[in-house]
Amino acid sequence: MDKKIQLWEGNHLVAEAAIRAGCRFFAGYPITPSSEVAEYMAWKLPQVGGTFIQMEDEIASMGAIIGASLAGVKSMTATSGPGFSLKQENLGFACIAEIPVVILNVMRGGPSTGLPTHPSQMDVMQARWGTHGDHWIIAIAPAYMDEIFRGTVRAFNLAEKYRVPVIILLDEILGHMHEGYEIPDDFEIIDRAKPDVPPEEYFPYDDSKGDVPPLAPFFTGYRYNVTGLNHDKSGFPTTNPELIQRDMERQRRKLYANLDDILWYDEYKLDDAEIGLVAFGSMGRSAQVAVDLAREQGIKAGLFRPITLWPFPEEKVQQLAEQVDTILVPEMNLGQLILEVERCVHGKANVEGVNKVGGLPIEPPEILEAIKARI
Amino acid sequence: MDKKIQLWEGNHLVAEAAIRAGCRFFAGYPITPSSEVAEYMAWKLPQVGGTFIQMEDEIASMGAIIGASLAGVKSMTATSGPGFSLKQENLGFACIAEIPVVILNVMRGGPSTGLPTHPSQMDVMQARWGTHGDHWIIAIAPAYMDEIFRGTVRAFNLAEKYRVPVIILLDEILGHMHEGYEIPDDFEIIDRAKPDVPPEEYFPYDDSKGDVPPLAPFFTGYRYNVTGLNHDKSGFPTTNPELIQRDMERQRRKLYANLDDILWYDEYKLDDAEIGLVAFGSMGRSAQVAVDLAREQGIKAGLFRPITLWPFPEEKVQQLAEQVDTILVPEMNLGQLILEVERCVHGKANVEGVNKVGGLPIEPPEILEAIKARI
Amino acid sequence: MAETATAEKVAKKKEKPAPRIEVIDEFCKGCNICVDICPTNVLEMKPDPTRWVGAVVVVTRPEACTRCMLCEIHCPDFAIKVY
Amino acid sequence: MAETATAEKVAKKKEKPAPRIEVIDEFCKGCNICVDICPTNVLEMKPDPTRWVGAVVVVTRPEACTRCMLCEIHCPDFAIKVY
Amino acid sequence: MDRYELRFGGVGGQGVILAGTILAEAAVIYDGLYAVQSPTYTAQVRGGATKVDVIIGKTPIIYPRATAIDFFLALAQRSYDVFHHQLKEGGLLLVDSTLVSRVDEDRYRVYRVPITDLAEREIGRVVVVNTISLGLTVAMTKVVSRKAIEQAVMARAPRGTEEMNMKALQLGFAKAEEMGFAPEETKAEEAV
Amino acid sequence: MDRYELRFGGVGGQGVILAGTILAEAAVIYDGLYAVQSPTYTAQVRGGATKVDVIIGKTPIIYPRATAIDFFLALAQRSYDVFHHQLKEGGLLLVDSTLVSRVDEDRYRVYRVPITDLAEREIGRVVVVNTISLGLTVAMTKVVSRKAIEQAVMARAPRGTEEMNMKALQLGFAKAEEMGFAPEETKAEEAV
Amino acid sequence: MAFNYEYYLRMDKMPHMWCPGCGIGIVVKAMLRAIDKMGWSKDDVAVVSGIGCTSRTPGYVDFNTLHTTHGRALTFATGLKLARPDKHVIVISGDGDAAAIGGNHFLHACRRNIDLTLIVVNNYIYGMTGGQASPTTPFGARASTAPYGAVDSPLDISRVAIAAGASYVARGTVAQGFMLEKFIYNGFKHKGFAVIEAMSTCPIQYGRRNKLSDPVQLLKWVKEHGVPAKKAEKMSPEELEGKFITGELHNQERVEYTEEYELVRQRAQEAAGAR
Amino acid sequence: MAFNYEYYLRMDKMPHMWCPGCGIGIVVKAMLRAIDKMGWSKDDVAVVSGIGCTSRTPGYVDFNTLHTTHGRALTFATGLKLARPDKHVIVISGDGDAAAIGGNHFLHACRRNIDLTLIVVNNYIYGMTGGQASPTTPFGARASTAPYGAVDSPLDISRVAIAAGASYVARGTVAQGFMLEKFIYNGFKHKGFAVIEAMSTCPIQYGRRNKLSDPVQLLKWVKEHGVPAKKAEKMSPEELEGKFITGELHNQERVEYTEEYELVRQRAQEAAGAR
Ligand SMILES: Cc1ncc(C[n+]2csc(CCOP(=O)(O)OP(=O)(O)O)c2C)c(N)n1
Ligand SMILES: Cc1ncc(C[n+]2csc(CCOP(=O)(O)OP(=O)(O)O)c2C)c(N)n1
Ligand code: SF4
Ligand code: SF4
Ligand code: SF4
Ligand code: SF4
Ligand code: SF4
Ligand code: SF4
Ligand SMILES: [Mg+2]
Ligand SMILES: [Mg+2]
Repeated sequence: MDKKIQLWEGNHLVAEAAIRAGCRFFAGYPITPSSEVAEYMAWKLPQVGGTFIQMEDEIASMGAIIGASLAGVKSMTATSGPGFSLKQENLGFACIAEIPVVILNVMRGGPSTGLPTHPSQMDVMQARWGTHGDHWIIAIAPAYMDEIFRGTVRAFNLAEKYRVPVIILLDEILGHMHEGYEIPDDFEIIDRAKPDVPPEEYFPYDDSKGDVPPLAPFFTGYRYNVTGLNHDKSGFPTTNPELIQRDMERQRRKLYANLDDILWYDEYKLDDAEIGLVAFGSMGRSAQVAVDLAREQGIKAGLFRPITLWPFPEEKVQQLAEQVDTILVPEMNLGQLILEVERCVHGKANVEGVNKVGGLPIEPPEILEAIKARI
Repeated sequence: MDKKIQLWEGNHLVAEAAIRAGCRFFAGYPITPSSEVAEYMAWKLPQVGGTFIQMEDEIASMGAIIGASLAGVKSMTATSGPGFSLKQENLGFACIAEIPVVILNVMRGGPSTGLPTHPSQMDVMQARWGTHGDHWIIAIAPAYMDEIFRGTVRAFNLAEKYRVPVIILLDEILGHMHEGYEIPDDFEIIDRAKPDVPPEEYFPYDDSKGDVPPLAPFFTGYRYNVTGLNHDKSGFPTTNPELIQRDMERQRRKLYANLDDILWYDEYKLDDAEIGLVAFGSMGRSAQVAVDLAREQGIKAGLFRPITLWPFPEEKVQQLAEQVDTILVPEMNLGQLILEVERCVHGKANVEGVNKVGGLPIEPPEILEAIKARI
Repeated sequence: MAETATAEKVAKKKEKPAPRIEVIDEFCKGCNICVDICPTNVLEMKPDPTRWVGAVVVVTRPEACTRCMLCEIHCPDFAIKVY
Repeated sequence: MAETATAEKVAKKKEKPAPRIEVIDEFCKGCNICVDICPTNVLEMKPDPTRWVGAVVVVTRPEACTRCMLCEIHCPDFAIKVY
Repeated sequence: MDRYELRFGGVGGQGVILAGTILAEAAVIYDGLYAVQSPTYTAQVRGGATKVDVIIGKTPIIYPRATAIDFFLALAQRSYDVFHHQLKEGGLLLVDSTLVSRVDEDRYRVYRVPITDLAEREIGRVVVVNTISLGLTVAMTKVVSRKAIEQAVMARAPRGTEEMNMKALQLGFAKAEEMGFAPEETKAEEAV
Repeated sequence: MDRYELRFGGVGGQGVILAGTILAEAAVIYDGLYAVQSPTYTAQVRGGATKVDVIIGKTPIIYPRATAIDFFLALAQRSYDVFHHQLKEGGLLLVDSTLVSRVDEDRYRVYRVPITDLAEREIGRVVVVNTISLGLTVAMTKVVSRKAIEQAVMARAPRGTEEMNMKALQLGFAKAEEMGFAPEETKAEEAV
Repeated sequence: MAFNYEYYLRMDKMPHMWCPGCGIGIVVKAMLRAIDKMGWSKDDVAVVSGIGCTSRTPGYVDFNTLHTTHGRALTFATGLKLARPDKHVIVISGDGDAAAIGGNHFLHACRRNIDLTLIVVNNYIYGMTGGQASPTTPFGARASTAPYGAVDSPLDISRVAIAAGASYVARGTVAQGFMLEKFIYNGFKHKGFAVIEAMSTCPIQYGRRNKLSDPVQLLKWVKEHGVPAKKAEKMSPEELEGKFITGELHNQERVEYTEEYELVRQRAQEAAGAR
Repeated sequence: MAFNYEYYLRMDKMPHMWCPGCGIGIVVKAMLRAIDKMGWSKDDVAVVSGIGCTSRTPGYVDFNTLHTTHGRALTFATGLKLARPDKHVIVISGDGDAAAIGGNHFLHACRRNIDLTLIVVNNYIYGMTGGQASPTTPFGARASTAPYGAVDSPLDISRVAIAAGASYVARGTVAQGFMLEKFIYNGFKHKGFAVIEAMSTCPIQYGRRNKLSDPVQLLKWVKEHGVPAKKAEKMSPEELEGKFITGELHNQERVEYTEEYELVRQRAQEAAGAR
């Protein structure tokens, strides 16, 4: 009987994990079903010397965490759909200025106010494309408590390592469920690289030593400029097309040349699978049960469960398409991730959705039915 | 010598077309490179008895046009990337509440403040996925003055006919260029269906007579409720999963079952093409010249130019993929529409991008080079 | 004249029927506001486990009602009406 | 003592060199603000087609300068300095 | 029992959600089992129906939502009405007979205990309704050990109420035994 | 000439953008040609370099951006410096010699006219610089008919300035002829 | 005599969702009585809200009702009003809706002095989302996001409204229903932007966290903390600390937006005609 | 004696982009002199802006500089300040940036009374985007989106600041550079949220449309329309119509956010220790 195990609410666990990862600043605006994160942070952050602030809206929260991060403090915010929409403009700022921040979106039914207290997985595409302009982000969708914990720590690590906003996508089921979990201590913490040159030689977007230039915190003697305009390596606005093209390509490359490091996924009984499932988050859990149910009936089903949703594990899904004839994509929406799966399979497999909206999850027997209908 | 021909700025032509289509309300917030639309509206709308209002921000502008439309007045707003990001939350409201509105986005470089005075085509995916939750919109990307005019009229018509927000995507080139154009009078104007039942029998989301229920303007004796929550046919909030699923599917179907009516595209020398181009907006014009340049060199190139971007003309692109081995997608971004093309071709053709960011357009010779590199 | 006027007023008051207080049981959430606000203690709270907060209002002294309307105005649940 | 102090002050004033006014040509946009604001007409605008608005400021009567600093404070372009 | 699903339903303020938490903690912290607890979140009326689901298993809970409920405790009629549908046919239904009258006798195995009355009469405090209910639940389902629920209740009991709560819990156990549920075999240790 | 590209460069306030509009209007409205005009939009310094591109053709302009400029009028040194790169090798370069001194003689066919001086001396008003320039441009390139540019200029001339503008335009024509550009053959009608 | 609320309510949606003792219902009743007094046809009235407990009002009242997004009600209402300046558009908002996320629209509606009536139900808390601090939460009070007491000072909504240009501003409390009705009525009659701030009660989310969970007790708290404007004039800032001033705080004739815009139309049409 | 602006400027970015006669430069100079007077190290200062002509300031001044999104400067600044309460965070905004799209953040920074200094360069127009009306455009004035004259009344930024809780509020003009410097300096010294509204000039976008395109003339216009607070007290509202009051309008000691939050940390740590 280990007293360290506790009943954790998913939302609280994200908050606790963030603090363990070094987060010391949280700015938020309440919204169901994510408010518990803010509430936990309001309670816990000042205890560890950090700062919680409730801002006047989600736009402000997003601005505040970018500001705090720029001063060297690991920062996060949490929201749900409507708030996530409002954060998009400043999210784009974090992208172009390459400021590490973590944004949690606990997905509820949408669009608009939708179904505030019910789960959905409807913000998958928005997480990738919600802000205007070319931009690249990382999005993580954990499914189990351990993934929620480690995924949150990882979100901070990736944000710091790649100077990129990282989005954590939960859904209302995962955010609000409570499960026994013992917080581990075997995790790594990565802090952003600091410049190793004197201020005169420092350029915040210098690509000469690699795709992720070190980021000097404000107020540490490195007086540079940060802007949401396209900029040169020194951070000053430029309209030079070559410089901009190069900078934008670097921003993409810093993620896409490091997929091995960034991608995270789980495979369940895929080895001999004849029918494939691709599902994430709580529906990944449902799909796993469905795989077992199918196998009980002699159907060789297997599950590919992406945890990193963006960048999407394209190659793995391609491999799956080589192996199976049919890929089913159960999601609590009317078809979002399936579009990316379709794109990746290049016609090598038949891709079909198992979709449900309206607030109820897709239960394992429903997925089983869908599997059976395809064999 | 016909005096009716005039030199029109693209942005002004959108505004004029909107007024001809019946638009009598414009709410906006200035932003380069779309401000001329607001300025034109500020000048012209009161002349025709309409209303222009400059709101405090883009969020407010989007709210105001939904309000005005609900009172029965055709309404639009215009913006560019940063403002488009801010409009996303209320755009989702227009989707779920099914209020006809038109939103013009004159695309500039992004993300964030990016390159305010330079063109891009970077908001293609955002137009489809910018707001949270499942939702469906129509997006139109005209390329020529006549398409700008007719496309704008069409945008209003489609909005009214399908009770859906319609997004017009221009880019800075098209928005700011001036070209000779004579406003036609051979266009149809569609107004939203009004209820033909008495108030007691009216339900604003009743699907019994078709997928697009009539919309009674406020203040006309039909006192109903409009909400951004999922709702039943009477417009009152519901959490009934079946009702919601049915309602969401209807919203999708009202567009996807009417693709014949909604899709609009142009084909240029595709008949005997051996290499295909897919390009839109100003890059569609560049690609057309590139086709001619290629043909001068004996290369049988052809262009598929979608004007309706969303829903995407999936079948046409599939057909193209059957016909050619390679499809090139020139876009002023680092690869957005190409993703949808890749998805649609199901591996039947090799799809490659011709991409440029940094404020300069892709010139016809550059596209030609790309064509030549693939044959 | 003054006398007449007074007489009329009295007459009018008399014409008015005695106050009738209606409680709409299904709306009442037992918040106690009306009970507390009534200056003449017309109302009382009666425990009722089947109700919202386990209680519902009842009119116990209708004859004391002055028709001041305070209860009606301040019932947040549209549950009380004074005629 | 009072006398001495005054003498000192005078001496100090004398020590101070005559005002020197520097115009940074590349910064000056010829807006005319300094010319207008100078109470003693030290400055003048000289046409110069190669410049921003076709003119640039020149110091024509430095000896009249009282070092009031108004020009320096109000030049929007960091283009004028009074020493 | 590889996966056992329980639901507690009441009205806002009754504390059923805390009861669910305590049960899940008993499972997770004191019995070393796996458990998921999910409360309802509604933006709807407070004072309205509320519920909490607890799923307990010897192996990790993969699918985290209740699918077929084995045991349903209803502390209010409204709550029964709204939430009973997911109770399995033949599932155990425990109701507070003081507050719940109309139930589907044919579909479920129904047990009626005047829990609120008991709380008032025997303990003298309505607040212990939930503790009595936990006693009943554990004794009826044996989903966690009595020792575990005792520890979990004690860990959550406000200072000064330990004794009262322990008494309430035992009352629950006793009532269950009165209704014919067998006393616990000492197998808490091997439950892990 | 199926597609002829012109660029007028100056500094903010000089009115080159309006000049571009008038030229395009001459082409579109009065000569029945096709034309695209695109001004620069920068959020940068006013008083800074500005330009307008005009593309004129007998067939519709498909690609709307300047690619290889045939004719460049530079009314300011700064503007020449920033915008000359897209002028074709061997392209026509017309500069206001009062304001522009350093140009790439080897690359372009350079014509120098003291336009601002002329405006002051011969017309007495600097504002007609643009009209003179239009005269020069049309006479040098013959991209639109003289009649068309006359009509276009007149249509835009503020009341009371018609005569002055007409004089300025003719002055431009004359200066071009002085530099050896042939007078217009009467082919305006057939240009359509 | 009993007021015929039923005429204005959507009876099939009743009973409403508000908690026992919640003040919102009292405000809604005052609003309905004021509408009735105006003699407006139900067809000519729109009731617009954002998101929150207060903002659930549109669902219950039988007008043209519009339940928008959080904080944005005034923007939708502005569109409605400009489209139909002859109609009556009422906005009802919570304190968070109106003054947190909606603060900017509030500011500019005041500035424009557009002929809308805004009723703010100020319960100094986010009711709907579970008791987080709002911009009007008293300094030091507890909220789920202020477990150690609110750090920031409350916004004086009425005061800001006046500073920003609203031409009718009044503050009442749910403990004084008749007064509230009067203010709302006067707001309706007023040509221009009218703000009525109704100091209300949220026993569940505010009360419970601040030892005021009993609706009756909370109602008394509200009543006691209101100081009539007349009386306030004679009080020192220290005495007024933590209190709020009630009454008609501001009432001014000022250029109204839709009227002024009608003049723009005239000018524009003349200008167009002249060309 | 000549001030060493060069020390604080990024000389490689000069000359700046502002138009001939634009008032922004005058404000920036006043800011630099005030910073110098404070004796702050450049490393300890951050200058934050939104988008607009004014908001291009960060590019020219040699501090930690942050050019954010339109209207949001205060939110980023709030994050910076909370992360490093010991540092000096200055926000410089245009009237559109601060009071149109940024109005809500403005309101709440005032309310929180967080120790930032906000300098609003109020030129009553959107300079950067080409002369559209701003919330401070005078009633009836022309703008590219107000071709028939502005319909809505201007927002009194300083007045709203005071109403919302800013504890230091002063208004100066670019015609009085010394005064501006003094106000900014006093704002820096002040603990709490300080707002300095600098009435400025945009000859290009405002002036040209309103017969005030000559910078000198426009500067005079600004000077003439400012009324010192003392003098204003003796004037009637009619006399004050269209004018703005200058001077230190508000100066108050009030709970400051970062200090108060430090107390929260202490309380939280005690509470945690006690558990
Ligand atoms: C964009 C957005 N952010 C947050 C929310 C969540 N939310 C709903 S209501 C509300 C606040 C409610 O407080 P208030 O406006 O005071 O209304 P009350 O419930 O107290 O009447 C919040 C934060 C939302 N729906 N949308
Ligand atoms: C979200 C968003 N909306 C609009 C714009 C366009 N924009 C840039 S600056 C500006 C206003 C500038 O006016 P002001 O703040 O007064 O600054 P000024 O240029 O006058 O100094 C606007 C509307 C933008 N960049 N982002
Ligand atoms: S009307 Fe007045 S006296 Fe009569 S019951 Fe109501 S509160 Fe009491
Ligand atoms: S005020 Fe209304 S809801 Fe409250 S107890 Fe009285 S009748 Fe019931
Ligand atoms: S310092 Fe004063 S007197 Fe001297 S030049 Fe400048 S404005 Fe004139
Ligand atoms: S004020 Fe400055 S920019 Fe203007 S003329 Fe004088 S020196 Fe030149
Ligand atoms: S939570 Fe508060 S505001 Fe909302 S209904 Fe309940 S008491 Fe009223
Ligand atoms: S446009 Fe106006 S505000 Fe902007 S730099 Fe020019 S004069 Fe200054
Ligand atoms: Mg509230
Ligand atoms: Mg401005």
